[in-house]
Amino acid sequence: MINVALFGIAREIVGQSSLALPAGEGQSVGELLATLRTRYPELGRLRSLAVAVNNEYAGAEVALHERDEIALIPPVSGG
Amino acid sequence: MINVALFGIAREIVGQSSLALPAGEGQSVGELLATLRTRYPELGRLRSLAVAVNNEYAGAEVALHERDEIALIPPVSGG
Amino acid sequence: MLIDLTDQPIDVAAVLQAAESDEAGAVNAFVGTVRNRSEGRRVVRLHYEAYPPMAVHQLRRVAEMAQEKWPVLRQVAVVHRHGTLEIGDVAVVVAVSTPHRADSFAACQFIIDTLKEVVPIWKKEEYEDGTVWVSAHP
Amino acid sequence: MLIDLTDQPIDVAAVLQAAESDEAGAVNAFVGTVRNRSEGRRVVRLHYEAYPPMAVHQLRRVAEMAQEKWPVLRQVAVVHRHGTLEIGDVAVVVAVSTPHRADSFAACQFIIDTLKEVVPIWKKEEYEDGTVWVSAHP
Repeated sequence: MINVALFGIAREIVGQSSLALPAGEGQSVGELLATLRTRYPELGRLRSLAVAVNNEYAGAEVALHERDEIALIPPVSGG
Repeated sequence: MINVALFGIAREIVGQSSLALPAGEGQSVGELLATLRTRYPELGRLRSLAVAVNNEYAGAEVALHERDEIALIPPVSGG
Repeated sequence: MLIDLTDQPIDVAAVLQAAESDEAGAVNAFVGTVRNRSEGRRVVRLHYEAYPPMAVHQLRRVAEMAQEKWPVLRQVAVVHRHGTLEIGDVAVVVAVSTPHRADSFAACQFIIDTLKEVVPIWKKEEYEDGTVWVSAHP
Repeated sequence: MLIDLTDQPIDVAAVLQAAESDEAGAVNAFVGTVRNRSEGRRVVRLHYEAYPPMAVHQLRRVAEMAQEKWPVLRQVAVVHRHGTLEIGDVAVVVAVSTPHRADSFAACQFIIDTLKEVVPIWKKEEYEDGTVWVSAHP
């Protein structure tokens, strides 16, 4: 299983603050995003959607591991 | 008589903080500057030398009057 | 370097003081406060949500990027608040010091601009008749 | 608008607070402090001499020029100190508020740049072996 932390509007769309997914549904960042966009179409309407792995932004090709700290990052608006 | 207030390096060059001049020696800003540069050649070596009349910078053609508040402004360096 | 994410009111003077240096004559500071209007709508208050470990890590990275771009940078201090903020509250303070002033303006602006692009903090504006996650949609 | 020339220590936080506005989310502040070096020489302290009535008048004019160039400017605060200052002392604080941040940086930088060109204040640097009126000669 991989755990995905959810924040802001992504947390509200999914309706919970984290998701546990079978590892097969998100072996890479790109696959994880595809899975989530299919399951929660509203995520696809956001201005952007990124994935962070261990506190760094991760490209689509990055492989995900069970021990990684993974988070879905909707458009940020700090400052 | 016109009174000219002196500041900073101009005050040090002249050796006093104000000068009283017969009105004839400075009927205009340009004439005042010419008089002072002749009398205190070191003033001519400054990067710039301006005259303020009643708190505003004044051009060479501005006429000076006894009641004006007149000051010699060497290169400023505030901030 | 002072980097902090806090749910308590920010002491602006303390952040500026952290950025001062005897070697640097110029301190530039940016203070972001909660406005009472946003795109024509009256804002009642703001809610900032953060992903704390990543937010702190990315704040530090932004400060380090600024130090790489401006090796003259002497001190950098960045403090961001999260939680519920009222109108006029300080949400973020960035303060930097450099020997000469032009660099202090450029480095401070770089930090706040980059912070707004990469630091995982999300702002929800509350109006009298609803809420909106800022910049979430195109 | 807060404009002041003082021979007392400047309360930086008070100047920033004077620049805050509920209508303006962005405050930019520039703080000029006394550096321990200038063009390679060790500075012991600084002496600022001012022509007070004209300095205050010109500070106000610079602030008004900024308000003309940036009509979005909500608040402007400029305080300059004169007299003898030690290393680390604050010599000048400029703080402005605008609805959006880019304007706050540009307006604050305009004010400090213009202040340095027109406000009749003179800085004398004291070194261990003498003094120099800054920028007096070409």
